Amino acid sequence: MAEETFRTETKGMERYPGLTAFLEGWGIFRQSLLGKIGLVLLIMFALMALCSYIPPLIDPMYNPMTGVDPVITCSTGPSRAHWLGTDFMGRDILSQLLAGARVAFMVGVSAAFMSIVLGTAIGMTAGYMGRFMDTFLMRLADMIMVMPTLLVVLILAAVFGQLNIWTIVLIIALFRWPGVSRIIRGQTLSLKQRPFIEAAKVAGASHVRIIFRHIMPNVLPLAFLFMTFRVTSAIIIEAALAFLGFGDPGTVSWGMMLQWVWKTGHMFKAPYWLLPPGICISLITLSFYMLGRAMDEVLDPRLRKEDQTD
Amino acid sequence: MMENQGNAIIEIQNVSKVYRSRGALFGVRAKDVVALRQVSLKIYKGEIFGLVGESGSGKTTVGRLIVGLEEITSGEIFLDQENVTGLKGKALKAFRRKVQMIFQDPYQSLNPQRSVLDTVSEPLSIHRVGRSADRKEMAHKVLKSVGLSPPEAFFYRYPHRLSGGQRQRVAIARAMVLNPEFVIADEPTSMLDASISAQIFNILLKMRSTFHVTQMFITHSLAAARYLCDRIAVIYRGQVMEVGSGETIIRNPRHPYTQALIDALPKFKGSGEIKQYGTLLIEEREVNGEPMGCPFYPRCTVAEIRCEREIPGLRMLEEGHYVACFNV
Amino acid sequence: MALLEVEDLCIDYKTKNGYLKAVDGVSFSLERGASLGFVGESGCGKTTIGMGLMGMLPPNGVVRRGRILFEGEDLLRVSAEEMRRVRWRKIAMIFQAAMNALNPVQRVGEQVAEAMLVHNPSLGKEKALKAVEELFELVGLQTDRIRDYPHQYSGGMKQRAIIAMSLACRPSLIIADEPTTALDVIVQDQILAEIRALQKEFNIGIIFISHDISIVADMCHDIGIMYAGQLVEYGPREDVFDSPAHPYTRALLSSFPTLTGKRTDLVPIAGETPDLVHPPEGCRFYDRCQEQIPACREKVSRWVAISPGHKALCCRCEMDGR
Amino acid sequence: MELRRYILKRLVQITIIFFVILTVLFLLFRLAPGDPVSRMVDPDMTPEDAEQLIHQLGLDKPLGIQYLVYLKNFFTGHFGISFHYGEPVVDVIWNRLPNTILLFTTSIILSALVGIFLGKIASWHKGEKTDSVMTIGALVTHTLFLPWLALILIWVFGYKLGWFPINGMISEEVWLDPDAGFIAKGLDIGYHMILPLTTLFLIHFGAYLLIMRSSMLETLKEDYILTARAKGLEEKDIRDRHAAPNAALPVVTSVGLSLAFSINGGALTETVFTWPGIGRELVFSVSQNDYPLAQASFLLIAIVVLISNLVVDVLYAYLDPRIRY
Amino acid sequence: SQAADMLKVGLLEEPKSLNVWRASDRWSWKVLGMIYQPLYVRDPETLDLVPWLAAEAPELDADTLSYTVKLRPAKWSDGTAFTSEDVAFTARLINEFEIPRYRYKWQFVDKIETPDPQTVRFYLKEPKAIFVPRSLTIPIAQKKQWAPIVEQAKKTEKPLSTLLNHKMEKPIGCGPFVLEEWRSGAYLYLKKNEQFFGSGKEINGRALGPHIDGLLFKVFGTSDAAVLAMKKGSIDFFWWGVQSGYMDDLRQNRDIRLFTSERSALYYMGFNVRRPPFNDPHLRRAAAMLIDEDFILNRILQGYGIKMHSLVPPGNVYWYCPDVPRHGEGLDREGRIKKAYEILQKAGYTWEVPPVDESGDVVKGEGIRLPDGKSMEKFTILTPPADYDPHRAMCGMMMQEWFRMLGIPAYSKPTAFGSLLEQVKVKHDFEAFVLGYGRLSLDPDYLRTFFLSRNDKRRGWNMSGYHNPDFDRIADKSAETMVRAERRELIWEMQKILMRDVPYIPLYNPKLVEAVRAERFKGWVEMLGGVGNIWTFCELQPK
Ligand SMILES: Nc1ncnc2c1ncn2[C@@H]1O[C@H](COP(=O)(O)OP(=O)(O)OP(=O)(O)O)[C@@H](O)[C@H]1O
Ligand SMILES: Nc1ncnc2c1ncn2[C@@H]1O[C@H](COP(=O)(O)OP(=O)(O)OP(=O)(O)O)[C@@H](O)[C@H]1O
Ligand SMILES: [Mg+2]
Ligand SMILES: [Mg+2]
Repeated sequence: MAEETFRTETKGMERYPGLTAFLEGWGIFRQSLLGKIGLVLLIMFALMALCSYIPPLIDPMYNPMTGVDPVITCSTGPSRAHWLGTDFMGRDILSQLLAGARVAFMVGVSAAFMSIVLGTAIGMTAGYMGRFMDTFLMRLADMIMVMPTLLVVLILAAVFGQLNIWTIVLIIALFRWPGVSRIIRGQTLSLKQRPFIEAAKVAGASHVRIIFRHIMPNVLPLAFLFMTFRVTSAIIIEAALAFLGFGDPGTVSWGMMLQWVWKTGHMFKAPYWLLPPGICISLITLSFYMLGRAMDEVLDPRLRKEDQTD
Repeated sequence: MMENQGNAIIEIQNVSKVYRSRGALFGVRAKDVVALRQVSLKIYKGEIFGLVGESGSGKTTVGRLIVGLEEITSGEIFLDQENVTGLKGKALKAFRRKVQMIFQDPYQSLNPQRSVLDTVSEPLSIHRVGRSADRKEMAHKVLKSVGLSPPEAFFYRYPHRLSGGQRQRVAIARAMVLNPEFVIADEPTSMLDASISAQIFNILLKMRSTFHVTQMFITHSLAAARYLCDRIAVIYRGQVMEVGSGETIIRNPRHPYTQALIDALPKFKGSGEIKQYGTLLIEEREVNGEPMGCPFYPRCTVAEIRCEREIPGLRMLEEGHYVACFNV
Repeated sequence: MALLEVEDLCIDYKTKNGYLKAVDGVSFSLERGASLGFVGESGCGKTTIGMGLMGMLPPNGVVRRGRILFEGEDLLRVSAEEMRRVRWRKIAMIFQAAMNALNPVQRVGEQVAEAMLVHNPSLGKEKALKAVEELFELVGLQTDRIRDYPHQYSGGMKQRAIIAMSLACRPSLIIADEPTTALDVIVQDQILAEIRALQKEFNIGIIFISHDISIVADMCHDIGIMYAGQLVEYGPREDVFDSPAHPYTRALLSSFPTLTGKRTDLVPIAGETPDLVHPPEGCRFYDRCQEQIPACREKVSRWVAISPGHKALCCRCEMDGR
Repeated sequence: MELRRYILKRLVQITIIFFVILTVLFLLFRLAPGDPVSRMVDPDMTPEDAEQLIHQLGLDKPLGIQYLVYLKNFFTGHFGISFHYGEPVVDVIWNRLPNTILLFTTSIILSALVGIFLGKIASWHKGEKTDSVMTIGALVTHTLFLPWLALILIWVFGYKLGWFPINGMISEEVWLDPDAGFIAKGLDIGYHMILPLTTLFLIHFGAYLLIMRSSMLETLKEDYILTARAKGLEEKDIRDRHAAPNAALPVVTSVGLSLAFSINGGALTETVFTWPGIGRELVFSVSQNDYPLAQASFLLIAIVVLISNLVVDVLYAYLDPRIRY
Repeated sequence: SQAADMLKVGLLEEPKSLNVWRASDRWSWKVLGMIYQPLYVRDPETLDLVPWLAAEAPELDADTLSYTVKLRPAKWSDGTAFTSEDVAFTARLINEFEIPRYRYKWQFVDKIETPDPQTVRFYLKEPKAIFVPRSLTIPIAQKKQWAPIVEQAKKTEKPLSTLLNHKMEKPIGCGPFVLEEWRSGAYLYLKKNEQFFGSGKEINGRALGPHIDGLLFKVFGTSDAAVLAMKKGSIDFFWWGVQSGYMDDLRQNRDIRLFTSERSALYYMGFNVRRPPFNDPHLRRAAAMLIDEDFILNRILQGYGIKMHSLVPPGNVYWYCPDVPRHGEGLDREGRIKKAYEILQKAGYTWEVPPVDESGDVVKGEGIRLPDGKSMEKFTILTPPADYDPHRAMCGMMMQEWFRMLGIPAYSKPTAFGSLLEQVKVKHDFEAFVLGYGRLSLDPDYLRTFFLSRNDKRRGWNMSGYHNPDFDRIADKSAETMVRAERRELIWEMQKILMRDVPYIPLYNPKLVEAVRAERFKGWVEMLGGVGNIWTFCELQPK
C-alpha cells in the first residue's frame, strides 16, 4: 500500500533520473545560505559579463582597451559619462570592469574545466590501472602539486615571453590537475574495491564498460564539485599574474586594472579605480567558493541535513 | 540428492591463496597473508554447499577465487570437469555466464548511479542476450521471481530508495538473470534483520528448487547454514577443518574447533537451559617460531605435540564426513 | 524500590517530514541486579531508549512525555549538570559500535582512568591508573596493555576495555547496546560470559539491547520485544519464548534459524516496518500480521496481561483474553 | 625504526622529484628564446662584446656540457653566478632566506593557531550566530584577493593613518644608530612586519578555520565523543580533550598541502611590501631574466615545500598513533 | 654614525653591483657615480665637456694623432694620490680584458704614455671623433685597489668573468662620497669624502662641496612607498621619475618641489627593412604618418614628454637637427589616415575596402594588397612586456589599432625582453618592434651604430637591416671627423636621410619629473637627465 502511493507520487519523474537527482540536489542546495548568496553573486557577475558588450556599442570611447574619452586626459572620478570614473588615459573604468568579468569567467571556467577533465582522466587511469601507471602518475602529481602554480606560470611567462590569455589558461590547467586527480584516484580506488564493480566484473563487464558505466558516473559529481574550487584558483592565479605585469596585455582583466592603478601611481588618490577590481576579484572567488561549499553539502550525504532542526 | 557422487559441478583442488603485500619502491614489505592453504572441496550439482568460519578465515577468498576475481596462487579449479583456472578473455566471459556471485553488503553491491533495471539487465547486455525489449522482459521475470513485485514499480528506482532486503533481492536478480549454473552467496544476510534474512533464505531455497541452481552459501552463522545447506565445510585460518552433511556437522561435530563453535552459540529454544560460557577454548598458546602445524593448535584444548609440527590432512571418518584432526 | 522505573516514555526526532516517533509509550522497570533485554528489528527504537535513559539524545531528539525514575529520582527533571554527574557514576553505557568508542589518539588506560577522574577528581592520576589495572585484570585484559592505543587492540579487547571502563565508577545500571555485534561467535561468547560474571559480582542492573534473540534469551531475566517504537510484549524470558503472546513475537521467533531442536522451515515476516513519522492508526503490526482481525486496524491496542509479569500489546490477545 | 625507514624512503623520493625539477628547470631556461647577453641593449655593447660574454658565461658550450656544469654547480652548492648581481647565487639567497622564513613561518603558525582555535569555537556553536559570523568572515577574508588586500592595507594604514611602514623590513634610523640595541632592532623588524603579516594572516586563517570547523563537526559525530559524553565529561572537556586533538589532524595535513599555495601568496606579499625575501627575489629575477637566481630560488622553494611536506607527514604520524610507517 | 646633514635619497631598486666593470644598471651607477669619477664631465647648461679630474681640455697633436691630458692634483678616498698611472692602468685594463661596453671606446688607442704623474698621453691608431666625448668620460679606477685583482683574474681560466664577478665591497674612488655601509635590501650609506679634490674649490664656475655630511640611499622597491616616504619627509629626494598619478598629491605639498627635466632618451618603432612589406619606404612613411604622437604624448605619457622628430632628442641641442621631414605633423586622426592612404595608393597599394570611401569619409579599411598584388600578411609589432614598460606596451596596442584603421593587419605583441631581442637582434625574424633608450649617450655616434650596413649582422646593432651606401659613407666620415662643427654637418645630414627613409620612427621622449623636499636642502642643479647629477651632489647645501 505504501508502495502504491509512492508510485503515483513520483511516477512521472522516475523515468528521468537526472531530473530527479537535480531536483533533489536543488532542494538541499536551496537550504544553504552560502549557496544562495553565492548563486546571487554569480548571477550578478554573469550579468556583468553579458553587459560588457554594451558600452562599446554606445560609443567607441567605452571600448575598455582602446577607447578614450576625447576630453578627459587623466584619471578622474565618477561622473555622468563615466559612472566609475576613468583611468589615467581617460578610459572608462566601468567598461573595463565589465570586460574583466567576461575575462574572469572565461579564464576561470575554461581553466577549471580543462584541469578537471585532465585530473579526472589521469586520476581514473591511475586508480584503475594501478601498479606502475599509478605510481608514475601519482609521483608526477606529487611533483606538480608541490610547485607554487603562480610562480611556475610566472617563470614560464618570463621564459616564453608575454603569454597570451589562452596560454595562461592552458598552463593553469596543466598545473592544477593534481589535486583533482588525487581525489578522483582515491575515489576510483575505493570504487574499484566496491562490490558493485566486482559484481559487474563477475557479470563479465569489460574494463571499458566498468570505467565508463560504473566508475565515471560516480566520480563525475565530485569532479564537478572540484571544478568550482578550481575556478576560483584559476581566477586568482590569472589576476595575480596580471597584477605582477605578466598577464596578457591585450586583455582587460581585473588583475590588469589593479596593475595599472598600482604601477601608474594612482592607488592613493583614485579609490574609485582601486576598489572595484579588487572587490570584484574577491567577490567572484567568494561566490564560486560558496557555491562549491553548498554543492559539497548536496553531494556529501553525510552532511545531508536530515536532522535539520529548523 | 545428498551424495550424488561424481557429479561435482565445482571442484577445487589444493587451492592456496597468498596475498602478497606489494611494497612500494624502497618500501618496507609487510608480511604476506596466507588466506588459503591447500583447500580442496567438491560441490555437487543441485546442492547448497555451506562454508562456515569465523571472520577472516578465508571464506570470501574461496568464493572470489572461484569466480575469478582473484588470481589463484596455486591449485586448480574445475567447472564441470573442465579446468577453469586462470581463464582470460573470451573463455573467462563465457565462464562468467555460468558462475555468478551475490555479495555480502547490499548497500555496497549496487551502483548508486544505476537504476534497478540497468543493474539487472546489465549482464544481459554484456553478454548480448536478446534485444532491449527482451531484456526488459527477462528482467521483469527475474525480479518477479525474487519477490519484487510488481517489477515495473522498481525498474526506475535507484538503490538509495530501496530497503536493505529489496536491494539484496535486486542483487540476487542480477546474479540470476543469466540463468547461471552455479551461484556463490557470500554472507548475503549478515547486514539484514532476522525477519528479512529469512525472506532471502527462502528465495535462495526457491532458486534451487525451481531453477536448479547449485549454490555455495558462505556464512559465519552455523544456524543459517544448518537451515539452508545440504553439506557444510568448516574453515579455520584458510584450512578446511571439517566437511560433512549439515546435520552431521551440527549434531555430531568431531573437530574441536567445530565443537567450540557450536558450543559458543547461544541456544535459546530449550527454555531454562542456560548455557555455560567460554569453557572450550584456551587462551592463545605460544607458538615457537614459524607456525607450521595445525592452525588451530594454539587454541585447541586437545592438542598434542604432533599438532604443533604437522598439518593434519582431511580424513574420512564416515561416508561424506571428513575431519582434519589427529585426535578424532 | 525498583532501580529503574520507566513510565510511558515517548521520544520523537524532529525531521524534515515531521516528528518521527522513535519511542512511543514504553514502560518497564528493572530491579537492582536484574537484567532486561530489548529485542527488535533494526530501527525499532532500541538505541533511542538507551540514549533517552542516559539523557544523551541527539539535538533533534525530544522526550515528548514520560518519566524515568532512577533510584527514585526523575532523570527527566534534573538539570543538565546533575545529569552529567549521574552519567557513568550511576548509569554506564556500552555502545553499539564498540570498535569506534575509544578515542584513537589517547591511550586506552588513560581513557578508562578519565572516567574515574571525571567523577572523582581528588583521586589523582596515579591512583586512577592503579585502579585501571585492577579493572583490566577483572575483565581479563593484560595490564601491560594499559599504555597501548586503541588501534593496537583487537575487537574483543576493545570491547573488554569498554566493559572495564563501564565498571570504573561501579554504576548500578549498565546499558549494553549490542555489545557483541561486530564480534566472532567465540569472542562474543567470552565477552557475554564476562558481563554475566561481573553483573553477578557487583549486583549491577543491566539493560541489554540486541537484535539477536538468542543472545538476549541467554542473558536476561526479562525480555521486551519492540516493534516500530513500541514495546509489544514484555515478560520473563521463559514466558515470552515458550508461550509468545504477540503475533509479532511469534513471527520473529519463527523467522530465526536455530541450531537446536528440529529443523523447521523459516517463516519470514512479509512486508516492511511502517513509517514512524506517520505510523498506522491502529496496531502498527497490522499490515504484516498473519492473525489480523478488522478490529486491529481501527483500535489502538492496549496492554493485556497474559500471566503475572507477562503482557502483550495486541487486540487479538485482548479479545482472546476476554 | 619503521619511521626512520619511511623517512629514508621519502627522502629518496624527494631526491628523485628534485632531480626532475632540476632538469626541467635547466631545460626550460636553456631552451627559452633569448639569452641573457642579448638582453643587454646598451649600444656600447658591440657584437664582439656579446660573443665574448657568451663565451665567458659558458653559454656557447653544448647543452650536455652545460647541464653537467649546472649539476656540478648545484652539488658544489653555489648555483652559479647571478646575472644580475654578479654574485654567487647562494650568497643572494642566504641573504634573503631568513627574511622569508621569518615572515612566512610566523604567519603560518599564527594563522594556523588562530584558525584552529576559532574553528573549534565555530563548530561548537554550529548553527548559531557565532558560527555564521565566523564562517562567513573566514570565507570572505580567505577569498580576498591578496595583492589587493595588501594595497588596501597600505592605503589605509600606511597612507591615510600612517601608522605602519609599508615597505622593507628595517628603517635606517634605527640601524644606523650605534646606540640601538638588539631589542630596538628586533622591534623595528617587528614593526615593519605588521602589515605583511596581517595580509598573510587574514588570507590564511580563514582556510584553517573552515577546515577545523568541518573536521570538528565530523569528529563530533564519532562514537568516542558519545563515550566521552556518557562518561559524564563536561562539554568543554569533550571539545578540548577529545574532539579537538582528533579534528586538528586534517588541519596539519592541510597546512602541508596548502604550503605551495601559500607560497604564491607569500611571494605576492613580499613583492607588494618589498619584503626582501626569496619570493620577491624570484619575481624580480624572473622579470630580469636572471636565470641562475630564478632557478635557485625556485629550487629552494621546491625543496622547502617537499621537506615541509615530509615534516608534516612525520608530525602527523607523531600526533596520530594509528599511523605507523 | 648618523650625520645631521645627511641627504636621504630614495631608490626604487637596489644597486646590482659595485664592481664598476660589471655594473651596467642605473641603480648601481647612481651610487658608483658618487665614487668613481671621469676625466671630463658635462656642463649642466651647455652640455659641453668640462675638465673634472683633468685639469684642462685635452690637447690634440694632429701629427702623431695623440691627445695629452693634464691631471688635477687629487687624492683617492684612501688618501693615496691620484696619478696618471691610474688613468693608464684603467685604459690598459679595458683593452687587456676587452671589457664589454668600454672596449669599443678604447680599442683604437694604440699606446698610452705617462710622462709624469700629472700628465697622460694617448696615441690613437686612427682619427676617432668619439675619443674625447666617450673615451675620456669613463670612470677612472684606482690602480692600487684593482691591480691585485687583475693579477688574480689573469691567472684564472676565464679572466674576464673573474674580473667581472669580483665582489667589490668597498670601492675606492675620487668622488665626493665614499661607501660606508650597505645593508642589503634596505639602504646604502655614503659618507662625505674628506679627500674629494673639488672640496672648497670652484670648478666650471661652481663652488663645490660637498656641503652635506653624507648620502643615504634607501631602497623602496615600489613607487608608492617612496612617494609616501617623500610626503612624510623621510627622504629628501626620490631619484626616479614620479608617475603622473602621484603628481597632484605631491604638488599640493608645500615642502615638496617638482623638477621637470628633459631626458636624453629615444623611444622608437623599428622595421625589418630586409623583407616585405617593410622593405618599401612608402609603407614606412605611411606608418609614420599614422602614428599619432600627440595621442601618445598626451594620453599614454600624460603630457610628460616631448615629441621626437628626429632620432636625436631635441634636448641634445648641439646635435639635434631641427630640419628633418616631419610626418603627419599637425594632422588629426582622419587627416593622418587620408594622407597615409594617399601615399600608399600612389605607391600602388590596393584595398578591398579602401579606408577612404568615394565621398572622402574615413571608414575601416580592409584587404590591403601590396603593389605586387599579394595581400599583406598579418604581422606583429613586438613590444617590451607591460611589466617592464607599460608605456611602450600601450603604444604597441594603440599603433595596432591605428594600423588596422588603414586595413594593415598589425598585431601588437608584448614579448619578454629576452625573446624580443633574440628575434630582433639575433635572428632578424620580425616585422616591427618598439624599443628605446632611457639614457642615450649625448654623443650622437649611435646613429652610425644603428644604421651602418656593416652592423647588419647577428647581434649587430643595425637591427632594421638598413642598407644605404650614401648613409654609410657619411657616417664613416662623421666617425673620423674630429672637428666638432664639421661633424655636426654630417650628423645633421644623417638625421635627414634617416627621417626620409624611416627605418625607425621616433615615438616620444619622456620628460622626467623628480620630487625633492625643498625645506632641508637647496642648490639643486637642473640638467638634461634630471637633478640627480654630480653637480647637485657637490653643490647641495643645507638650508
Ligand atoms: N586483498 C587482500 N590483501 C591482503 N589480504 C587479504 C586481502 N583480502 C583478504 N585478505 C586476508 O585474507 C584472509 C581471509 O580473508 P577473507 O575475506 O576470505 O575472510 P572471510 O572469511 O570472508 O572473513 P569475513 O567473515 O570477515 O568476511 C584474512 O586474513 C584477510 O585479512
Ligand atoms: N538523530 C536522528 N534523527 C532522526 N531520526 C532518527 C535519529 N536517530 C534515529 N532515528 C530514527 O529513529 C528510529 C529508531 O532508531 P534507533 O537507532 O533507536 O533504532 P535501533 O532499534 O537502535 O536500530 P538498530 O538495530 O539499527 O540499531 C529509526 O527509524 C531511525 O531511523
Ligand atoms: Mg567475507
Ligand atoms: Mg541501535
